[in-house]
Amino acid sequence: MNAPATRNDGAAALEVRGLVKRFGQFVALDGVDLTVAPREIRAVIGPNGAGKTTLINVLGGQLVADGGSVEVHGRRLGRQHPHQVAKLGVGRTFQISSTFRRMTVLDNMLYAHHAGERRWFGLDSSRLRRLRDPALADLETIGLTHCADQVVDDVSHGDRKRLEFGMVLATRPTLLLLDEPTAGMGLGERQELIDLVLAVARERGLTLVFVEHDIDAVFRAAGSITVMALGRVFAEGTPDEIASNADVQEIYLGGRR
Amino acid sequence: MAAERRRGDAWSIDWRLVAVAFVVVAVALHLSPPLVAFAIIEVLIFALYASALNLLLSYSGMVSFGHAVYFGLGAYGLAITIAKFGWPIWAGIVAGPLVSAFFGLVYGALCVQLTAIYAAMLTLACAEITFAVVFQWFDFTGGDSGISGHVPAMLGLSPAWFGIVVLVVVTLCILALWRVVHAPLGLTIRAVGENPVRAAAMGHGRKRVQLAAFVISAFLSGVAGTLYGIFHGNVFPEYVGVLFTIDGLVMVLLGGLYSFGAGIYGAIVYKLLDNVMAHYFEYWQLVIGVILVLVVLVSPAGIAGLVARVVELVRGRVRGSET
Amino acid sequence: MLIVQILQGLMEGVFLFLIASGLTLIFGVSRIVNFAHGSFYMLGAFFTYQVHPWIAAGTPGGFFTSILVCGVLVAVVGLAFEFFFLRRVYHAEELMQLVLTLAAVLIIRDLTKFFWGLDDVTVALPDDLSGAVIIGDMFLPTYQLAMVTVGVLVLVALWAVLKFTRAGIVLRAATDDRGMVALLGINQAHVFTAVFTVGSFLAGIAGGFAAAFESVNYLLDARVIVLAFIVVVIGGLGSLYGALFAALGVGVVKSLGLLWAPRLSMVIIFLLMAVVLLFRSLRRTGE
Amino acid sequence: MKKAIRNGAVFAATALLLGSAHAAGVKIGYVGGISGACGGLTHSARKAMEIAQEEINSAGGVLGGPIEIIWRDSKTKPDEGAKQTRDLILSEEVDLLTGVCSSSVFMAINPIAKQYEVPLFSAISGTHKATIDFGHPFVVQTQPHTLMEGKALAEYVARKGWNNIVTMGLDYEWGRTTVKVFTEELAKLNPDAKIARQLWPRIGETNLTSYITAALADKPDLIMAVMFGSGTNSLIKQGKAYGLLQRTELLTFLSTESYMSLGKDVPDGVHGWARGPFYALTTDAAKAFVAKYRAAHDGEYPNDWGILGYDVMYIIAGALEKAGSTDPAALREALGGMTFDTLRGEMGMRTIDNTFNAPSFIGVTKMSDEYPFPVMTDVNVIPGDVTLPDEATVNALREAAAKG
Repeated sequence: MNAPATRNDGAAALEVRGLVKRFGQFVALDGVDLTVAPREIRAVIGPNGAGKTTLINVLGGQLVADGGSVEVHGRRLGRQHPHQVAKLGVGRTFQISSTFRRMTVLDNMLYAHHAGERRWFGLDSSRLRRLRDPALADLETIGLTHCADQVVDDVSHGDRKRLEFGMVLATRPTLLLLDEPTAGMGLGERQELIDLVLAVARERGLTLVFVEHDIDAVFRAAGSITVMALGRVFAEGTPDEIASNADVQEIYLGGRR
Repeated sequence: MAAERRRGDAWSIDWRLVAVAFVVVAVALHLSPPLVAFAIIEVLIFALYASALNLLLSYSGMVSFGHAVYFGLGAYGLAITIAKFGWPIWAGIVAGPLVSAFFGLVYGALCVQLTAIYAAMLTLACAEITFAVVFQWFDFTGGDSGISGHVPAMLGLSPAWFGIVVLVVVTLCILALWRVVHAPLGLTIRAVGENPVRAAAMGHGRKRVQLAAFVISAFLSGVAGTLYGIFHGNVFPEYVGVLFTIDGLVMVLLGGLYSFGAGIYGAIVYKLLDNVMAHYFEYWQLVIGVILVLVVLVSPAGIAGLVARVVELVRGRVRGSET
Repeated sequence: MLIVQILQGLMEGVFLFLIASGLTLIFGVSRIVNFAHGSFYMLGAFFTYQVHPWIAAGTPGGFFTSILVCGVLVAVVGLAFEFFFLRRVYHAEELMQLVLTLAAVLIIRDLTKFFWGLDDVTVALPDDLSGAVIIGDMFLPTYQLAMVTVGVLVLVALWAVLKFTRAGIVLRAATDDRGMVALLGINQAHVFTAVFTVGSFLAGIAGGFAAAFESVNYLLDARVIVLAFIVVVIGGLGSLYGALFAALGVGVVKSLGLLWAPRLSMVIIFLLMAVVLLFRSLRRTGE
Repeated sequence: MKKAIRNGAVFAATALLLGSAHAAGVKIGYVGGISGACGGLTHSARKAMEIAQEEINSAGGVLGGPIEIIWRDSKTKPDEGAKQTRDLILSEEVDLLTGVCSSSVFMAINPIAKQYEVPLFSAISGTHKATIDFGHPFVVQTQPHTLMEGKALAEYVARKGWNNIVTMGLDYEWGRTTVKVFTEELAKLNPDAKIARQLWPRIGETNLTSYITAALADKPDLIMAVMFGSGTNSLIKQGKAYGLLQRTELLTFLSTESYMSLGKDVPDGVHGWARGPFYALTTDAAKAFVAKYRAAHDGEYPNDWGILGYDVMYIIAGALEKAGSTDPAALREALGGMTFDTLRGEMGMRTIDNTFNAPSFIGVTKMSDEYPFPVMTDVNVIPGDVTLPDEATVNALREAAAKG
């Protein structure tokens, strides 16, 4: 593993204080506090409209907060653009998988490795040839060798989700934000992906924050859980604590079961 | 498209193909009567211009509604440095593409501040301003009567030999463009162009990448324009005008978006219709229009898609999933 | 003199609004940049040239009727174009829509050349419309007043439709959020078709008015589409009221510009367009 | 025998491919805007030239053979014009070039004629730059160019005694140069005259209302509009409602096709200038030509460019006959000492700038009983001898152009 220099072991991996985000009249985030320790695996759950995706988007720099603060490894995020946030070691996936659909699966992965070197310029194509083997190895890891030469448009939804995850990993983030990594996948696929995510996160010592609707997956994977509702943090704790929290049962789990 | 799907040679140039094409064109230039040689030269120059525009359309996710500016300013750079500044011809030839690249940098820096149709509209505004200045700044640009006589047309060479010069320059430029597209930078450009949100989340900001693509495209368009200026030994405001912009756009769209060869195929077909069909059928643009409609409805990959299919057929490995 | 120039600029502005309103409406709802808008305008002009002698030529009533008829004819052309072609690429990427409208430009231009030739044509104005209202030393030409009236009528009609009718609510929803229309349980395709037809109609009547006002030839399309783009962009793509103010502004800049900077008015207008675009983007990123 | 046939076949094939080398007669390359912006103007030139060609050929041709014309379309684009011209010279091996519409195409073709030493007879484009600033021995101008026209206008305006003038010139070379020359010459002829305002509508501008109000605000004696085609048409149409003609005089370029397209929209009393108005030509030859033209083309009248085109064919034929060959030097020498009896009257070329002393026609419009459109009456013919710039002017312009 090759951790970026921004890493600061003394601080929390993610420190969110009083985060506010409004869309016109609507308050999507209403003073969210969240602390995630390094190497922690944190699930964020909550009913629709709780502000989970908005939270991820603010953390990733896709949205600019209206108030509050975010620190990543002790570094304050201001109004940075997403690509600057990414350079701080924050990697993320999107609710609807976001890949390069006109490129082949392999080119997607090659690009991820190229991006992982924190460069954008470069006219020397031998660098890409050098990146080819690691890229193929990554495809192996996420099980996409079979479709390496297909354009992403032609591969299945699940493969795209896996590819996106693999690409983000290839940029070597220290903090990984996953927005519904298993949305729209079949049951078997879902478990497979969650296992993969966990394995990689543990192996690389990543800090993981993921939003997920699949409660089974959440309880199986997460070290701790944050429950959001109406733009606020409603409860926080270990899976056991959350499972036994009556209020959570009431507003969220109860509603679903 | 097919070329990029295959694994083995996706990243390398098929040198045999390049060599064969080169020789065929060179021989054709020498066997043809002048008018045909002129047509070949036109195709070559526009293949470069359209390929440069194609870098924007197919790869960088930008649309330029004013690309003739960078084409025409190449020819103006050549003419003005020689006729007004008294530079030697070789210096003018070097200056042409650099002038284009400079304007590509300035206008591009503005245009990448915007996205999608807003950016395209800004390219239009920049182009119209440039055209107005070129058209009206009589003392400097010669206004609508242009500048001519600053360089001997075709450098005084015969059509065939000038054709060879153009062939060499265009081939080198298109090969260079191929290298760019398939270098790390090209990968960044394609990524940013296709999905800027994803690319940003991986650390690549859109603006400077698109600006780099814009400058490269402007430079190569400038090379094409400079060649065109030498070809005719003149320059006129038409060269930066809206018709040349539309010519380029139509060529790329005809050739087929999202393939490297779009500009080349498009230039061949468009100029063929322009030079041959126009003699027999005055309304050849109507034919182009109809072909474009067919491209959209039947074969969005354009001529490049058709060519790829034929190539696949010839090689006997058509896959069912291919379109 | 200033007042005369400003007034003249405003009158020209209303006509520019008439030209641009259809374009901005179409963009607002379906996000299609209709390059063929200038071509529809040109068709309106040539249709009027063709049709007006058949419909009681020489009287204002017959004259306006023929413009209206031609507007409808152009609307039919627009409808057909939308229905048979454009509709197929709403879900494709935007460049495909660009290709189609560009193809329409090429086709319509050559057809115009084929049917009406290369020469300039004009439509003779009925005598009752060729005078002017004279106030002091100010001349307000009757025909331009008529065009202003039509421009205002179009504005009021669009405003009323948008404000009070169910169709208008749907349109506004579609402009704000395309997904919303589907949520309202309305077939989005029908909305797009309707708007494209109305937009073409507006282009058609604008062209019809132009035929009697100026000299028309097959090169009209390119000239008009650029003008329409300027207005629509300065007004904010998709904004009807923005287009109105932009059109009036462009008209006044032109009429005053020719006094103070006679050779630069077009450059000024394009600079304005560039500045507006950049300024808007700065504001957006500020969000 | 067999061999002869084979040789013949080879020859025919070569001829097809490369264009035949001709024995007798003359091969003329026509490059003009058959399509494009000039398309609306030049179709009449072509028709007239074909009539002249037919007349000349049936009278025995020139240099012992027929005139052959190869028609090429410049699409009114300078690059296309240049390309077609070079091909006419290289593969068709034409002896002469003519046609040329639009000054940019003329400027593009001009250096090619110079390079290959092929005589180029301009019939349609009126820029002075080709024969003066960038003049060379092989380019000939057979109609009044911009400098001559500007001077003719000044002459007319001075004669009329108009003092307070607004100019409205299309913002490109023709408009700018004509206004400039007009202003300079008028200052010499009538020191009391002043230019109250200069307006510069953009080429292609068809809404001229704010230009009209601005011009009228100065209460001028005259609006001098250096405009043509759709610009002129729009100005006249839109000016009507402002009482333009009641409040001032208007002088503008009015070639015949403007009347044809505007019809009764052209009011009486507009001062117009033209280069070859058929209705003002009174010679029998001109009348015969118009009759022949109308008979051949459904009663259509030739426009100015038709007259110019017809004249240029006879100028070419006459000069060739006298020169006795197609040799450019001999041709130029022959041209220098000749006078031609053209439809526009007697004309000759001077050798300092290869320009004919072609007349300018300026008159006043009046609805006509004879034609379905108004025409100009009281036509003043301002002879070229009055308007040709003097040698010093020509040399000064050439020096300036050489400096760049």
